[in-house]
Amino acid sequence: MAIPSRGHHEKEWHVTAETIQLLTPEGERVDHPEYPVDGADIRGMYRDMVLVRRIDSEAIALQRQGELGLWASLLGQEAAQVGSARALSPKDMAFPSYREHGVAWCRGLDPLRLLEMFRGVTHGAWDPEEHKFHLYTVVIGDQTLHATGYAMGIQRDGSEDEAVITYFGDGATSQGDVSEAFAWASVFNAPLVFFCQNNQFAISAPPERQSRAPIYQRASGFGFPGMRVDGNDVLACYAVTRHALRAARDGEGPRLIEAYTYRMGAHTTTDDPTRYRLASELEAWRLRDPIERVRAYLARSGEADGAFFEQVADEADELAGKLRAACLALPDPPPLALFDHVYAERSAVLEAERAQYAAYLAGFEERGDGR
Amino acid sequence: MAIPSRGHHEKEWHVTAETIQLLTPEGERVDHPEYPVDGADIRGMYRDMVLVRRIDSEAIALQRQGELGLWASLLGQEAAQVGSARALSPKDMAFPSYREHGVAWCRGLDPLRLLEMFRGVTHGAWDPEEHKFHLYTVVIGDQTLHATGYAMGIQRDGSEDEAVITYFGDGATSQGDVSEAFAWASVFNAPLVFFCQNNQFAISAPPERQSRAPIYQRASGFGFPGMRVDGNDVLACYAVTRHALRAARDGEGPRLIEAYTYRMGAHTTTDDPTRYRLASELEAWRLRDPIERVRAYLARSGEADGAFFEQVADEADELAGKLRAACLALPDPPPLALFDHVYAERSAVLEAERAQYAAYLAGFEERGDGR
Amino acid sequence: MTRITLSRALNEGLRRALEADEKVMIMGEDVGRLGGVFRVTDGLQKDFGEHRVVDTPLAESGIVGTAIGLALRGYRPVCEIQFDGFVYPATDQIVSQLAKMRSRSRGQVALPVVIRIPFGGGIGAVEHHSESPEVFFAHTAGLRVVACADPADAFAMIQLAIAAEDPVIFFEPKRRYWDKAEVDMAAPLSDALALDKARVVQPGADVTLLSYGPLVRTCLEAALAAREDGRSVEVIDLRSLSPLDMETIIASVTRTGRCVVAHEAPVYAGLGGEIAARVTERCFYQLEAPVLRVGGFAVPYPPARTEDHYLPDLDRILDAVDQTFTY
Amino acid sequence: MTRITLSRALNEGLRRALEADEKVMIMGEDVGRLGGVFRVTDGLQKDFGEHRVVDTPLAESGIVGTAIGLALRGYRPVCEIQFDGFVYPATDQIVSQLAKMRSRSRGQVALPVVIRIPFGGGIGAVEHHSESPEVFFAHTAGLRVVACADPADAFAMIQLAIAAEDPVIFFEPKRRYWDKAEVDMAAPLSDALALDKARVVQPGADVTLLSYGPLVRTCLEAALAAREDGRSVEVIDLRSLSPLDMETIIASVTRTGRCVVAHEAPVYAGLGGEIAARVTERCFYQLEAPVLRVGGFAVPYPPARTEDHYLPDLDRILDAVDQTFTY
Ligand SMILES: Cc1ncc(C[n+]2csc(CCOP(=O)(O)OP(=O)(O)O)c2C)c(N)n1
Ligand SMILES: Cc1ncc(C[n+]2csc(CCOP(=O)(O)OP(=O)(O)O)c2C)c(N)n1
Ligand SMILES: [Mg+2]
Ligand SMILES: [Mg+2]
Repeated sequence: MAIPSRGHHEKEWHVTAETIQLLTPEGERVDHPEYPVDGADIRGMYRDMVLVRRIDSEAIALQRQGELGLWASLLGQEAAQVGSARALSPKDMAFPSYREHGVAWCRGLDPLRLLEMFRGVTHGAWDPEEHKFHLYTVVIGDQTLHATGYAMGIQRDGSEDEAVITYFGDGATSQGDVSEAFAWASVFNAPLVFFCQNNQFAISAPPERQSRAPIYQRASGFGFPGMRVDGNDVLACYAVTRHALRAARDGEGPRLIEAYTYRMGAHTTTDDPTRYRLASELEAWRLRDPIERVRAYLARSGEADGAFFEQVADEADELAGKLRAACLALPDPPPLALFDHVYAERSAVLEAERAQYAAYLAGFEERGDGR
Repeated sequence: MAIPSRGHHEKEWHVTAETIQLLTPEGERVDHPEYPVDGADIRGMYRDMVLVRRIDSEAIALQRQGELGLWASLLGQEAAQVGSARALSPKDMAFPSYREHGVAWCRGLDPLRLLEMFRGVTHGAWDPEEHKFHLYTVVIGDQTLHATGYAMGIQRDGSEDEAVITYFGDGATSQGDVSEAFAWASVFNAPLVFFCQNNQFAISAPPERQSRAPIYQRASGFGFPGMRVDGNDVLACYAVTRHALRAARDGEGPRLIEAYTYRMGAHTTTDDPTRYRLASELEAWRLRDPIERVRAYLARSGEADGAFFEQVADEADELAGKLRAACLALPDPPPLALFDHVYAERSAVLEAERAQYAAYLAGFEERGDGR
Repeated sequence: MTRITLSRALNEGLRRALEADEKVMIMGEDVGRLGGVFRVTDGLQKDFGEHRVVDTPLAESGIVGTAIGLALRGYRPVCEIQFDGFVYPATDQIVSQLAKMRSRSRGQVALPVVIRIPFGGGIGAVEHHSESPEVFFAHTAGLRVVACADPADAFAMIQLAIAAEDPVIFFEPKRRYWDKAEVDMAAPLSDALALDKARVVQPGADVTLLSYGPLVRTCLEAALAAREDGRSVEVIDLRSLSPLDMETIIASVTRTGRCVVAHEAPVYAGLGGEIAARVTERCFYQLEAPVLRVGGFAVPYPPARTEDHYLPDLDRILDAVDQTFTY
Repeated sequence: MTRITLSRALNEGLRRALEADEKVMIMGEDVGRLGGVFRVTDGLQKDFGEHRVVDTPLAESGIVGTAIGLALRGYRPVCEIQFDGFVYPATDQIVSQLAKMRSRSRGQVALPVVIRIPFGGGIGAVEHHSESPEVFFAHTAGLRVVACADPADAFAMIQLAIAAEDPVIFFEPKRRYWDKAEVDMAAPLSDALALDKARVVQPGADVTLLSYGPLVRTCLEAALAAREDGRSVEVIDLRSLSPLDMETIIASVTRTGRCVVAHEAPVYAGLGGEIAARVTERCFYQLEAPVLRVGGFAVPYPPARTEDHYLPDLDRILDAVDQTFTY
């Protein structure tokens, strides 16, 4: 009996009929009746994408220099993240995975919070409500259920101007929790947008290893609409997400958006993609760079000129420099901090351990042979 | 924002367009181009259904009399189980849930094995390979992954005349493991039939609590076909399952069959369905009894006469009597049996516990005050 | 004072919590119209509505995962896991998310979620309905793990658990659901013994008997029987399994010099080991005998017809008590 | 004798197993073309094909659940869980199915499945990549739980685990993957120490130091340092966490009269408690001091920049050793 072979075929690019695209790789605008882009700040989108890409490259450099323990690059996914995040209203809540640096940026989170996490100073500690951006979730798929519960809370609050968006990858679609989130969101008609960045890889595994149907089709079997958008087209990601969020706020329930994009970098800085992908494939995708097409559009349409592009580039370098300096200045947490915030209320067992370890450390200092 | 209310609406019966039916509740044959019933032994099907219903009622009686700890009745699901099980070839493997007494019967498993389990003598101990019928699985959904793995094994053995069927309920469709099984079966094109008995209840929860789309539609989003069959129509269950198993053996991969049926009894003998369902609903479904329509068909078509029906009824009573006697004769396991079969190889820790407890018991006997 | 069952006491405690704070929610399989398979949530959906008492889809990871999301939104979900053996699908959400979120966020996120789990055997059930998985959660930092043993305490403890800012795994002794006792439902919660304190339920002088949940009653019966042999057994209901109330335990063992721990969970790598190790560390010179443990064997929970041999009973507990006097 | 890393030793052991029995399979996330994130399965898919070395979908419950099905069909799957913190989604399949199937079937079904789990910290990783969940599985009857500590043993143990008829949870000391040592890959497996036996890796007379996995090396370094203070420390690599090889442990403690257990997992309700309780029961009159435990604190595994304070190191282990002499 034929067992499907994983093969090693190159992913060829195709804007298949079902893929929503509003800006071609060449920077040509395409109109779509259902998804107007009225009021879209395309210059702002360009700027955000350039800045997050620069933050990303700086972080990679910092990791190479041993200043970060790890970094998960968003290279190639700037449009999917900036486009979708810019569609959020200030009150909407976002539940990211661990690669949504572009979403974090658009929500107003200081990128230093992300560097703290990848440096090993924190586990990614910020107040989710401050920027309506939840903590990064490393365990694949878990956050989709948190987002569903949060959306159920919005319903119970009777709020009609809030929705939730949760981000996850193509690989995550195989995880049971994500399907459970689909079922729950469907049953409770939760105001929730499932935003799946199909970047063609789960580390080394291609999407064909997760399912033989296009991801966006998964939704219909759970009773809600799914659509595929050109994930390298910031306008399409913006318009389609905005549309889905409005529907969610209007009580129409969940939507699944598959942003068809490509992970141009390694899975993380510890990964070696040369083991599982062809250079030619990467080259092919470079021609659909999410930033280049916007730059081409802005230039051709005259909405921006050289000066603007230069200014954004300078701004990016300056941001990167500041970020690097701040990163290097990050203090390590004091040893005893590891006992903090485990519980809200006191735990005698923990306090005993803390006291014991504090005394132990003090012993070294007395003997002068500090650790 | 509107949160869908669970409501309390009566489930109205409808053979919707998509529901495959070959025998109406009135016992009229309906032909279907794709699903011929050539060679179907309808008298045999009738007999099986009557016998398993009788086994079921005897088991309920035994539980009431304290001879069984629990029983999960299949009342109303005889057609779904007998029809699908009779479609299996001797080499096909079945992975049941805990209610598939009709399937067990058709596979040739001695019903006493089931009574042993519900009596608390075993956890349901039989050799799965002897009758190609796996152990009952109580944890909802777990068996669907076992079935998927088994089907992957068939592929690796290069066997082309074997397929697998796994049974689960409407409630199980929400469980992450079941969705994972869908994804895996799809990716590996496993020779597997997912047979979902939608009996309208997960204990007290209606299917609307699991999803707002019909269950059979779940499959397409994972990349394989799903279909709904009248689960109270033994012919339809037989023909559609046979068709799906053939496709699986021919390398066409998995299928999902939703058998639309009704749990006419309580969830188990400890359940009180009057708390969550209307008597009128039950009454409405009695009119679609899976056995009555076959009897009507056999009588009308002349394929069986009163003598046959009488003989089957007698056979059923005789079977029930034998079963009851055998059940009452079941010895309790010896105390030390609980230490057996935990490991294939020796465990010093376990042996020490066993020896210690054996000595402890011996102490009582010496003192004559046995437990 | 009203004489009610443990199941009813929990039901009344939940009712009080739902009345006291509109953010309190109950969610789980069949908790609504059916009132739960043990009727602990009986009538609550009728009185508080289906959006506060939620019948969920059949998925434990989903129950806990969405409860976390609701807590992030400011709700206080009380999840019911229908039976002990069905908590395992939720392990990831409990261990990797519920337990860790607070420290991950450096205290900026609180998850006041309660997970109710009917646990233990003795009811003649089929497989997976008699497990005692408490050590999984006791070993997981960030969770509070408690077990109630009688109606009065259950009534107070469930309310304290819901009021706590920390996630609480709340174990209920299944086979004691129908035990009746006097409960003062008028008593203010502020008078209740704190959630993290153990309680001496039977003072004694010769040996300390530690237990929790379903075996507390068995231990009290054992203490009664022991008295006939002229032995004074002090019985302590641990109540809190994480953190353990070591002060109460040590104070007792320091007096008695002997200690026995009893739980239904397998002894091997169970909570008894932790207690024995701590007691021995703190009372090394006071102990007349090693801390002995009585519990389940290192086997899967057996079929109902042999569970009486698996479960620690009065005889096995007394046997261990006697052994501590042979050293 | 060849000098290879622990990661390579496992790779060679897996290769031998794949060669020896065509029913042996490897499955997991990225185990194929990538060769696993730690390269433990490097090159195996190339040589044995993608149907024997299977890149799976991203779902741990799916990996274990389908492995169970494959085992029912006569295969011997070796599952890789990419990191310790990702085994939790598979808890239900491991605890309720893998561990129980044999006794459920009264011995009529065997599930020779191995679940490989890189565990422990010390590699500066992000959250969920440094956990030590071994006690979850040690507490679960029906599973064998082992941990390897050095290349030579890893090479033999992985083959023994695959050959075993019981399910084996196989822990690999992540931060020791790159440790190199001489391995005799020609030695017949029959000469290898049985999977359920502990090994004295450093004979000593004054105190017994018990550990497993990543801390065995740390304990050996501690023994070396202790010698300078004129203290003779016996170090035992437990290897098998379930069942424990009590004979080897008791023999040692009976001689030394002192015992320290070290593991990375939180001390609270960890395996150390079980060991301390058993040792105290068996050596009550021989012990000069209580069994002391060194391990992780009752907190979630901290960010990388403080993990050195969380992880038991040479100093903390020596500190505990010293304490056993203060009684
Ligand atoms: C439950 C779980 N299993 C395994 C991992 C290890 N892991 C980290 S990222 C990753 C691949 C995720 O792929 P995808 O969902 O497509 O997201 P992407 O990394 O491509 O953004 C894996 C397997 C994990 N983090 N969580
Ligand atoms: C993981 C898990 N959670 C909860 C239960 C308790 N339980 C037993 S049967 C059942 C309902 C199952 O409904 P369905 O899947 O439709 O099967 P049916 O009983 O209707 O045949 C529940 C919740 C269980 N057995 N396993
Ligand atoms: Mg991806
Ligand atoms: Mg059902």
